[in-house]
Amino acid sequence: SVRSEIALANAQELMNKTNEKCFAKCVTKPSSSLSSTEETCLTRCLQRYMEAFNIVSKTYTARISKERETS
Amino acid sequence: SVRSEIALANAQELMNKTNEKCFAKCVTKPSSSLSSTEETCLTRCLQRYMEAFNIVSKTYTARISKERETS
Amino acid sequence: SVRSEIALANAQELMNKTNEKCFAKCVTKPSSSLSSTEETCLTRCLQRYMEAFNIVSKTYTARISKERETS
Amino acid sequence: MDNTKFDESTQKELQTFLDREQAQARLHSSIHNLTSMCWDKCITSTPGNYFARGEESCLANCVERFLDTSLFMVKVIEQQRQSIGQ
Amino acid sequence: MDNTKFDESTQKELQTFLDREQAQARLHSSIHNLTSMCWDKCITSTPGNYFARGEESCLANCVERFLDTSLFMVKVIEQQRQSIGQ
Amino acid sequence: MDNTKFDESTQKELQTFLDREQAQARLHSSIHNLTSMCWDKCITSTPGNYFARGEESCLANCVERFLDTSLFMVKVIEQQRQSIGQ
Repeated sequence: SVRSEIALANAQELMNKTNEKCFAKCVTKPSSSLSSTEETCLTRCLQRYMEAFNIVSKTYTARISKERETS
Repeated sequence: SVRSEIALANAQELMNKTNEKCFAKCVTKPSSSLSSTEETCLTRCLQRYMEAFNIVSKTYTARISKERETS
Repeated sequence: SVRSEIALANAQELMNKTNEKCFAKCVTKPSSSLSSTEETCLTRCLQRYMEAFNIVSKTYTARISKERETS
Repeated sequence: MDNTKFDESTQKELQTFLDREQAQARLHSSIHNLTSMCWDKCITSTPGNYFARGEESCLANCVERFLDTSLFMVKVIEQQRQSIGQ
Repeated sequence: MDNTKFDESTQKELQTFLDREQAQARLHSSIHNLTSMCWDKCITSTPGNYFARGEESCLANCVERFLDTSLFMVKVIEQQRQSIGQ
Repeated sequence: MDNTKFDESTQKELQTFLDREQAQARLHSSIHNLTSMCWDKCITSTPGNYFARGEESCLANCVERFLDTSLFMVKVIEQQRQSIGQ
Protein backbone atom coordinates (compact mmCIF):
# COMPACT_ATOMS: atom_id res chain seq x y z
CA SER A 1 0.00 0.00 0.00
CA VAL A 2 1.02 3.66 -0.39
CA ARG A 3 0.95 4.07 3.41
CA SER A 4 3.37 1.24 4.24
CA GLU A 5 5.66 2.32 1.38
CA ILE A 6 5.93 5.79 2.98
CA ALA A 7 6.62 4.28 6.43
CA LEU A 8 9.33 2.05 4.94
CA ALA A 9 10.91 4.94 3.01
CA ASN A 10 10.89 6.97 6.23
CA ALA A 11 12.64 4.23 8.24
CA GLN A 12 15.20 3.69 5.46
CA GLU A 13 15.91 7.43 5.26
CA LEU A 14 16.42 7.51 9.06
CA MET A 15 18.89 4.58 8.85
CA ASN A 16 20.77 6.20 5.95
CA LYS A 17 21.09 9.53 7.77
CA THR A 18 22.13 7.79 11.02
CA ASN A 19 24.85 5.79 9.24
CA GLU A 20 26.11 8.87 7.43
CA LYS A 21 26.21 11.12 10.53
CA CYS A 22 27.66 8.49 12.89
CA PHE A 23 30.30 7.31 10.40
CA ALA A 24 31.35 10.97 9.99
CA LYS A 25 31.57 11.44 13.78
CA CYS A 26 32.99 8.10 14.94
CA VAL A 27 35.20 6.80 12.08
CA THR A 28 37.46 9.78 11.41
CA LYS A 29 40.45 7.73 10.15
CA PRO A 30 39.16 4.52 8.50
CA SER A 31 41.63 1.66 9.17
CA SER A 32 41.63 -2.08 8.40
CA SER A 33 38.71 -2.82 10.75
CA LEU A 34 36.27 -1.05 13.11
CA SER A 35 38.02 -0.65 16.51
CA SER A 36 36.13 -1.24 19.76
CA THR A 37 36.33 2.49 20.48
CA GLU A 38 34.66 3.17 17.12
CA GLU A 39 31.97 0.54 17.80
CA THR A 40 31.18 2.05 21.22
CA CYS A 41 30.96 5.47 19.62
CA LEU A 42 28.66 4.13 16.86
CA THR A 43 26.31 2.44 19.39
CA ARG A 44 25.97 5.64 21.41
CA CYS A 45 25.69 7.80 18.30
CA LEU A 46 22.84 5.60 16.98
CA GLN A 47 20.93 6.05 20.25
CA ARG A 48 21.56 9.81 20.32
CA TYR A 49 20.55 10.27 16.65
CA MET A 50 17.27 8.41 17.23
CA GLU A 51 16.61 10.60 20.28
CA ALA A 52 17.47 13.73 18.30
CA PHE A 53 15.03 12.60 15.59
CA ASN A 54 12.29 12.16 18.21
CA ILE A 55 12.95 15.57 19.81
CA VAL A 56 12.87 17.26 16.39
CA SER A 57 9.68 15.35 15.40
CA LYS A 58 7.82 16.31 18.57
CA THR A 59 8.95 19.95 18.56
CA TYR A 60 8.16 20.37 14.86
CA THR A 61 4.70 18.77 14.89
CA ALA A 62 3.75 20.62 18.13
CA ARG A 63 4.78 23.93 16.57
CA ILE A 64 2.98 23.21 13.28
CA SER A 65 -0.31 22.46 15.08
CA LYS A 66 0.12 25.57 17.27
CA GLU A 67 0.62 27.72 14.15
CA ARG A 68 -2.49 26.21 12.57
CA GLU A 69 -4.64 27.03 15.62
CA THR A 70 -3.59 30.68 15.79
CA SER A 71 -3.99 31.34 12.06
CA SER B 1 0.12 26.72 -16.00
CA VAL B 2 3.53 25.09 -16.33
CA ARG B 3 5.19 28.53 -16.55
CA SER B 4 3.76 29.96 -13.31
CA GLU B 5 4.49 26.66 -11.53
CA ILE B 6 8.16 27.00 -12.48
CA ALA B 7 8.25 30.66 -11.33
CA LEU B 8 6.66 29.67 -8.03
CA ALA B 9 9.06 26.75 -7.54
CA ASN B 10 11.96 29.11 -8.27
CA ALA B 11 10.81 31.69 -5.68
CA GLN B 12 10.22 28.95 -3.08
CA GLU B 13 13.67 27.47 -3.72
CA LEU B 14 15.21 30.94 -3.27
CA MET B 15 13.36 31.41 0.06
CA ASN B 16 14.40 27.93 1.26
CA LYS B 17 18.07 28.53 0.42
CA THR B 18 18.00 32.01 1.98
CA ASN B 19 16.50 30.68 5.23
CA GLU B 20 19.01 27.82 5.33
CA LYS B 21 22.09 29.99 4.67
CA CYS B 22 21.05 32.89 6.93
CA PHE B 23 20.00 30.62 9.82
CA ALA B 24 23.42 28.92 9.55
CA LYS B 25 25.23 32.29 9.57
CA CYS B 26 23.14 34.30 12.07
CA VAL B 27 21.73 31.78 14.59
CA THR B 28 24.84 29.89 15.69
CA LYS B 29 23.59 29.02 19.19
CA PRO B 30 19.77 28.67 19.09
CA SER B 31 18.28 29.93 22.40
CA SER B 32 14.72 30.43 23.70
CA SER B 33 13.94 33.22 21.20
CA LEU B 34 15.53 35.16 18.32
CA SER B 35 17.62 37.99 19.82
CA SER B 36 17.60 41.48 18.26
CA THR B 37 21.22 40.91 17.14
CA GLU B 38 20.11 37.74 15.35
CA GLU B 39 17.15 39.55 13.73
CA THR B 40 19.40 42.37 12.48
CA CYS B 41 21.80 39.78 11.08
CA LEU B 42 18.91 37.91 9.38
CA THR B 43 17.53 41.10 7.77
CA ARG B 44 20.95 42.00 6.33
CA CYS B 45 21.68 38.41 5.33
CA LEU B 46 18.36 38.24 3.42
CA GLN B 47 19.26 41.39 1.47
CA ARG B 48 22.81 40.15 0.76
CA TYR B 49 21.63 36.68 -0.35
CA MET B 50 19.11 38.21 -2.78
CA GLU B 51 21.88 40.46 -4.15
CA ALA B 52 24.23 37.48 -4.43
CA PHE B 53 21.51 35.59 -6.35
CA ASN B 54 21.13 38.54 -8.76
CA ILE B 55 24.91 38.83 -9.30
CA VAL B 56 25.20 35.09 -9.97
CA SER B 57 22.14 35.15 -12.29
CA LYS B 58 23.47 38.06 -14.38
CA THR B 59 27.03 36.71 -14.57
CA TYR B 60 25.87 33.20 -15.47
CA THR B 61 23.35 34.16 -18.16
CA ALA B 62 25.78 36.71 -19.69
CA ARG B 63 28.49 34.06 -19.87
CA ILE B 64 26.14 31.42 -21.31
CA SER B 65 25.04 33.73 -24.13
CA LYS B 66 28.68 34.73 -24.82
CA GLU B 67 29.66 31.04 -25.07
CA ARG B 68 26.75 30.43 -27.48
CA GLU B 69 27.85 33.26 -29.79
CA THR B 70 31.47 32.11 -30.05
CA SER B 71 30.63 28.43 -30.63
CA SER C 1 18.24 3.11 -25.23
CA VAL C 2 17.77 2.95 -21.46
CA ARG C 3 21.25 1.45 -21.08
CA SER C 4 23.16 4.19 -22.91
CA GLU C 5 21.09 6.84 -21.10
CA ILE C 6 22.28 5.39 -17.76
CA ALA C 7 25.92 5.28 -18.95
CA LEU C 8 25.67 8.91 -20.09
CA ALA C 9 24.02 10.02 -16.84
CA ASN C 10 26.80 8.23 -14.94
CA ALA C 11 29.59 9.96 -16.91
CA GLN C 12 27.88 13.35 -16.51
CA GLU C 13 27.48 12.83 -12.77
CA LEU C 14 31.20 11.93 -12.52
CA MET C 15 32.17 15.12 -14.40
CA ASN C 16 29.84 17.26 -12.22
CA LYS C 17 31.26 15.83 -8.99
CA THR C 18 34.86 16.18 -10.27
CA ASN C 19 34.32 19.85 -11.20
CA GLU C 20 32.65 20.57 -7.87
CA LYS C 21 35.33 18.86 -5.72
CA CYS C 22 38.32 20.18 -7.70
CA PHE C 23 36.99 23.75 -7.90
CA ALA C 24 36.50 23.64 -4.09
CA LYS C 25 40.06 22.34 -3.58
CA CYS C 26 42.01 24.29 -6.22
CA VAL C 27 40.20 27.62 -6.67
CA THR C 28 39.95 28.90 -3.10
CA LYS C 29 39.99 32.63 -3.99
CA PRO C 30 38.40 33.11 -7.45
CA SER C 31 40.18 35.99 -9.27
CA SER C 32 39.91 37.47 -12.78
CA SER C 33 41.26 34.31 -14.49
CA LEU C 34 42.48 30.79 -13.66
CA SER C 35 46.16 31.01 -12.67
CA SER C 36 48.70 28.43 -13.88
CA THR C 37 48.97 27.13 -10.30
CA GLU C 38 45.21 26.60 -10.25
CA GLU C 39 45.29 24.86 -13.64
CA THR C 40 48.07 22.49 -12.51
CA CYS C 41 46.08 21.73 -9.36
CA LEU C 42 42.90 21.10 -11.44
CA THR C 43 44.72 18.72 -13.83
CA ARG C 44 46.13 16.66 -10.95
CA CYS C 45 42.85 16.80 -9.03
CA LEU C 46 40.96 15.48 -12.06
CA GLN C 47 43.34 12.51 -12.31
CA ARG C 48 43.16 11.83 -8.55
CA TYR C 49 39.34 12.05 -8.48
CA MET C 50 39.03 9.57 -11.36
CA GLU C 51 41.43 7.22 -9.55
CA ALA C 52 39.46 7.65 -6.31
CA PHE C 53 36.26 6.80 -8.22
CA ASN C 54 37.88 3.63 -9.57
CA ILE C 55 39.19 2.55 -6.15
CA VAL C 56 35.76 3.10 -4.59
CA SER C 57 34.01 1.27 -7.48
CA LYS C 58 36.28 -1.77 -7.22
CA THR C 59 36.19 -1.96 -3.43
CA TYR C 60 32.41 -1.51 -3.31
CA THR C 61 31.50 -4.04 -6.01
CA ALA C 62 34.01 -6.62 -4.62
CA ARG C 63 32.47 -6.24 -1.16
CA ILE C 64 28.89 -6.45 -2.44
CA SER C 65 29.60 -9.71 -4.29
CA LYS C 66 31.42 -11.12 -1.23
CA GLU C 67 28.39 -10.29 0.97
CA ARG C 68 26.09 -12.00 -1.54
CA GLU C 69 28.15 -15.21 -1.50
CA THR C 70 28.21 -15.54 2.29
CA SER C 71 24.50 -14.78 2.77
CA MET D 1 -4.58 7.89 -17.96
CA ASP D 2 -8.18 6.77 -17.88
CA ASN D 3 -10.19 8.22 -14.99
CA THR D 4 -13.60 7.25 -16.36
CA LYS D 5 -13.51 3.98 -14.38
CA PHE D 6 -14.16 5.82 -11.08
CA ASP D 7 -17.27 7.83 -10.34
CA GLU D 8 -16.85 11.38 -9.04
CA SER D 9 -17.12 10.70 -5.30
CA THR D 10 -14.58 7.86 -5.50
CA GLN D 11 -12.22 10.15 -7.40
CA LYS D 12 -12.53 12.82 -4.71
CA GLU D 13 -11.88 10.32 -1.92
CA LEU D 14 -8.85 9.03 -3.79
CA GLN D 15 -7.54 12.58 -4.25
CA THR D 16 -8.00 13.37 -0.53
CA PHE D 17 -6.15 10.16 0.37
CA LEU D 18 -3.25 10.94 -1.98
CA ASP D 19 -3.03 14.58 -0.80
CA ARG D 20 -2.83 13.43 2.82
CA GLU D 21 -0.12 10.86 2.00
CA GLN D 22 1.89 13.48 0.08
CA ALA D 23 1.63 15.91 3.00
CA GLN D 24 2.88 13.09 5.25
CA ALA D 25 5.87 12.49 2.96
CA ARG D 26 6.69 16.24 2.92
CA LEU D 27 6.45 16.31 6.74
CA HIS D 28 8.88 13.37 7.02
CA SER D 29 11.29 15.01 4.62
CA SER D 30 11.24 18.28 6.66
CA ILE D 31 11.87 16.35 9.90
CA HIS D 32 14.83 14.47 8.36
CA ASN D 33 16.38 17.71 7.06
CA LEU D 34 15.86 19.54 10.37
CA THR D 35 17.30 16.61 12.37
CA SER D 36 20.38 16.54 10.13
CA MET D 37 20.90 20.32 10.28
CA CYS D 38 20.25 20.68 14.04
CA TRP D 39 22.43 17.62 14.79
CA ASP D 40 25.38 19.34 13.06
CA LYS D 41 24.68 22.62 14.90
CA CYS D 42 24.06 21.21 18.40
CA ILE D 43 25.95 17.92 18.80
CA THR D 44 29.60 18.86 18.79
CA SER D 45 31.00 16.42 21.38
CA THR D 46 31.72 12.70 20.92
CA PRO D 47 28.42 10.84 21.56
CA GLY D 48 28.13 9.65 25.18
CA ASN D 49 25.55 7.58 27.09
CA TYR D 50 23.44 10.71 27.41
CA PHE D 51 23.29 14.02 25.58
CA ALA D 52 25.88 16.51 26.87
CA ARG D 53 24.68 19.53 28.84
CA GLY D 54 22.65 21.89 26.67
CA GLU D 55 22.47 19.58 23.62
CA GLU D 56 18.85 18.52 24.15
CA SER D 57 17.54 22.07 24.61
CA CYS D 58 19.68 23.18 21.68
CA LEU D 59 17.91 20.63 19.42
CA ALA D 60 14.42 21.85 20.40
CA ASN D 61 15.48 25.52 20.20
CA CYS D 62 17.07 24.87 16.80
CA VAL D 63 13.73 23.66 15.37
CA GLU D 64 11.75 26.53 16.96
CA ARG D 65 14.23 29.25 15.92
CA PHE D 66 14.47 27.85 12.38
CA LEU D 67 10.69 28.17 12.04
CA ASP D 68 10.88 31.66 13.65
CA THR D 69 13.51 32.54 11.04
CA SER D 70 11.23 31.44 8.16
CA LEU D 71 8.34 33.54 9.53
CA PHE D 72 10.66 36.50 10.22
CA MET D 73 12.04 36.42 6.67
CA VAL D 74 8.51 36.52 5.20
CA LYS D 75 7.72 39.51 7.44
CA VAL D 76 10.86 41.39 6.31
CA ILE D 77 9.98 40.78 2.64
CA GLU D 78 6.41 42.05 3.23
CA GLN D 79 7.75 45.22 4.92
CA GLN D 80 10.19 45.88 2.08
CA ARG D 81 7.38 45.49 -0.47
CA GLN D 82 5.20 47.97 1.42
CA SER D 83 7.98 50.55 1.81
CA ILE D 84 8.62 50.33 -1.95
CA GLY D 85 4.88 50.70 -2.62
CA GLN D 86 4.67 54.01 -0.71
CA MET E 1 -0.81 8.05 -22.66
CA ASP E 2 -2.89 8.75 -25.70
CA ASN E 3 -1.25 11.13 -28.16
CA THR E 4 -3.68 10.51 -31.01
CA LYS E 5 -5.83 13.43 -29.85
CA PHE E 6 -3.26 15.96 -31.14
CA ASP E 7 -2.25 16.35 -34.76
CA GLU E 8 1.44 16.38 -35.63
CA SER E 9 2.03 20.15 -35.70
CA THR E 10 0.31 20.60 -32.32
CA GLN E 11 2.46 17.82 -30.88
CA LYS E 12 5.63 19.54 -32.13
CA GLU E 13 4.57 22.89 -30.69
CA LEU E 14 3.84 21.22 -27.37
CA GLN E 15 7.24 19.52 -27.41
CA THR E 16 9.05 22.80 -28.15
CA PHE E 17 7.16 24.49 -25.30
CA LEU E 18 7.99 21.72 -22.83
CA ASP E 19 11.67 21.62 -23.89
CA ARG E 20 11.98 25.36 -23.33
CA GLU E 21 10.34 25.15 -19.90
CA GLN E 22 12.63 22.27 -18.91
CA ALA E 23 15.70 24.25 -20.03
CA GLN E 24 14.41 27.14 -17.90
CA ALA E 25 14.07 24.84 -14.86
CA ARG E 26 17.63 23.50 -15.39
CA LEU E 27 18.93 27.08 -15.66
CA HIS E 28 17.22 28.02 -12.38
CA SER E 29 18.63 24.95 -10.67
CA SER E 30 22.18 25.81 -11.85
CA ILE E 31 21.83 29.40 -10.59
CA HIS E 32 20.58 28.22 -7.17
CA ASN E 33 23.49 25.77 -6.84
CA LEU E 34 26.08 28.34 -7.95
CA THR E 35 24.67 30.99 -5.58
CA SER E 36 24.83 28.54 -2.68
CA MET E 37 28.39 27.40 -3.49
CA CYS E 38 29.79 30.88 -4.23
CA TRP E 39 28.05 32.33 -1.12
CA ASP E 40 29.92 29.81 1.04
CA LYS E 41 33.23 30.55 -0.75
CA CYS E 42 32.98 34.36 -0.84
CA ILE E 43 30.83 35.57 2.08
CA THR E 44 32.86 34.81 5.18
CA SER E 45 32.05 37.86 7.33
CA THR E 46 28.86 38.57 9.29
CA PRO E 47 26.38 40.16 6.84
CA GLY E 48 26.49 43.99 6.99
CA ASN E 49 24.48 46.76 5.29
CA TYR E 50 26.66 46.29 2.22
CA PHE E 51 28.90 43.52 0.92
CA ALA E 52 32.36 43.60 2.50
CA ARG E 53 35.33 44.64 0.33
CA GLY E 54 35.97 42.07 -2.40
CA GLU E 55 32.86 39.98 -1.76
CA GLU E 56 30.93 41.25 -4.77
CA SER E 57 33.77 40.71 -7.25
CA CYS E 58 34.44 37.32 -5.61
CA LEU E 59 30.84 36.24 -6.41
CA ALA E 60 31.11 37.18 -10.09
CA ASN E 61 34.63 35.68 -10.37
CA CYS E 62 33.40 32.51 -8.67
CA VAL E 63 30.76 31.96 -11.38
CA GLU E 64 33.19 32.76 -14.22
CA ARG E 65 36.03 30.60 -12.84
CA PHE E 66 33.64 27.70 -12.13
CA LEU E 67 32.59 27.74 -15.79
CA ASP E 68 36.28 28.09 -16.81
CA THR E 69 37.01 25.05 -14.65
CA SER E 70 34.31 22.97 -16.41
CA LEU E 71 35.70 23.91 -19.85
CA PHE E 72 39.30 23.33 -18.70
CA MET E 73 38.43 19.85 -17.38
CA VAL E 74 36.86 18.86 -20.73
CA LYS E 75 40.05 20.10 -22.50
CA VAL E 76 42.30 18.04 -20.19
CA ILE E 77 40.21 14.90 -20.82
CA GLU E 78 40.38 15.48 -24.59
CA GLN E 79 44.19 15.87 -24.43
CA GLN E 80 44.58 12.70 -22.38
CA ARG E 81 42.44 10.77 -24.87
CA GLN E 82 44.58 11.99 -27.78
CA SER E 83 47.89 11.18 -26.05
CA ILE E 84 46.60 7.65 -25.38
CA GLY E 85 45.46 7.33 -29.03
CA GLN E 86 48.98 8.07 -30.36
CA MET F 1 -0.72 3.17 -19.91
CA ASP F 2 -1.75 0.30 -22.16
CA ASN F 3 -0.01 -3.01 -21.39
CA THR F 4 -2.31 -5.18 -23.46
CA LYS F 5 0.02 -4.87 -26.48
CA PHE F 6 2.58 -7.22 -24.87
CA ASP F 7 1.95 -10.85 -24.03
CA GLU F 8 2.82 -12.10 -20.55
CA SER F 9 6.33 -13.47 -21.25
CA THR F 10 7.36 -10.25 -23.02
CA GLN F 11 6.08 -8.23 -20.07
CA LYS F 12 8.14 -10.34 -17.65
CA GLU F 13 11.28 -9.95 -19.75
CA LEU F 14 10.71 -6.20 -19.89
CA GLN F 15 10.25 -6.07 -16.10
CA THR F 16 13.48 -8.04 -15.50
CA PHE F 17 15.35 -5.71 -17.85
CA LEU F 18 14.01 -2.57 -16.13
CA ASP F 19 14.72 -3.98 -12.64
CA ARG F 20 18.31 -4.69 -13.62
CA GLU F 21 18.79 -1.21 -15.09
CA GLN F 22 17.32 0.37 -11.94
CA ALA F 23 19.66 -1.67 -9.74
CA GLN F 24 22.53 -0.44 -11.95
CA ALA F 25 21.43 3.19 -11.49
CA ARG F 26 21.22 2.69 -7.69
CA LEU F 27 24.71 1.12 -7.70
CA HIS F 28 26.12 4.11 -9.63
CA SER F 29 24.46 6.53 -7.24
CA SER F 30 25.97 4.72 -4.20
CA ILE F 31 29.44 4.78 -5.78
CA HIS F 32 29.19 8.52 -6.53
CA ASN F 33 28.08 9.28 -2.96
CA LEU F 34 30.80 7.10 -1.42
CA THR F 35 33.50 8.62 -3.66
CA SER F 36 32.40 12.12 -2.66
CA MET F 37 32.26 11.30 1.07
CA CYS F 38 35.53 9.30 1.18
CA TRP F 39 37.32 11.94 -0.94
CA ASP F 40 36.44 14.58 1.70
CA LYS F 41 37.55 12.25 4.52
CA CYS F 42 40.79 10.97 2.99
CA ILE F 43 42.17 13.57 0.56
CA THR F 44 43.22 16.48 2.72
CA SER F 45 46.39 17.60 0.92
CA THR F 46 46.66 19.61 -2.32
CA PRO F 47 46.42 17.09 -5.21
CA GLY F 48 49.87 15.96 -6.42
CA ASN F 49 51.07 13.71 -9.27
CA TYR F 50 50.31 10.73 -7.05
CA PHE F 51 48.16 10.14 -4.01
CA ALA F 52 49.88 11.17 -0.78
CA ARG F 53 51.01 8.44 1.64
CA GLY F 54 48.02 6.65 3.14
CA GLU F 55 45.38 8.30 0.93
CA GLU F 56 44.83 5.28 -1.34
CA SER F 57 44.41 2.81 1.52
CA CYS F 58 42.21 5.36 3.33
CA LEU F 59 39.83 5.40 0.32
CA ALA F 60 39.47 1.59 0.24
CA ASN F 61 39.18 1.40 4.06
CA CYS F 62 36.59 4.18 4.00
CA VAL F 63 34.31 2.13 1.72
CA GLU F 64 34.80 -1.09 3.71
CA ARG F 65 34.32 0.56 7.12
CA PHE F 66 31.24 2.46 5.89
CA LEU F 67 29.66 -0.85 4.88
CA ASP F 68 30.81 -2.38 8.22
CA THR F 69 29.11 0.55 9.96
CA SER F 70 25.80 -0.11 8.15
CA LEU F 71 25.90 -3.80 9.12
CA PHE F 72 26.95 -2.97 12.70
CA MET F 73 24.06 -0.50 13.09
CA VAL F 74 21.52 -3.13 11.96
CA LYS F 75 23.03 -5.58 14.52
CA VAL F 76 22.74 -3.02 17.35
CA ILE F 77 19.09 -2.33 16.47
CA GLU F 78 18.34 -6.08 16.44
CA GLN F 79 19.97 -6.52 19.88
CA GLN F 80 18.02 -3.59 21.33
CA ARG F 81 14.76 -5.05 19.99
CA GLN F 82 15.53 -8.44 21.57
CA SER F 83 16.48 -6.95 24.96
CA ILE F 84 13.18 -5.01 24.97
CA GLY F 85 11.29 -8.21 24.01
CA GLN F 86 12.61 -10.11 27.08
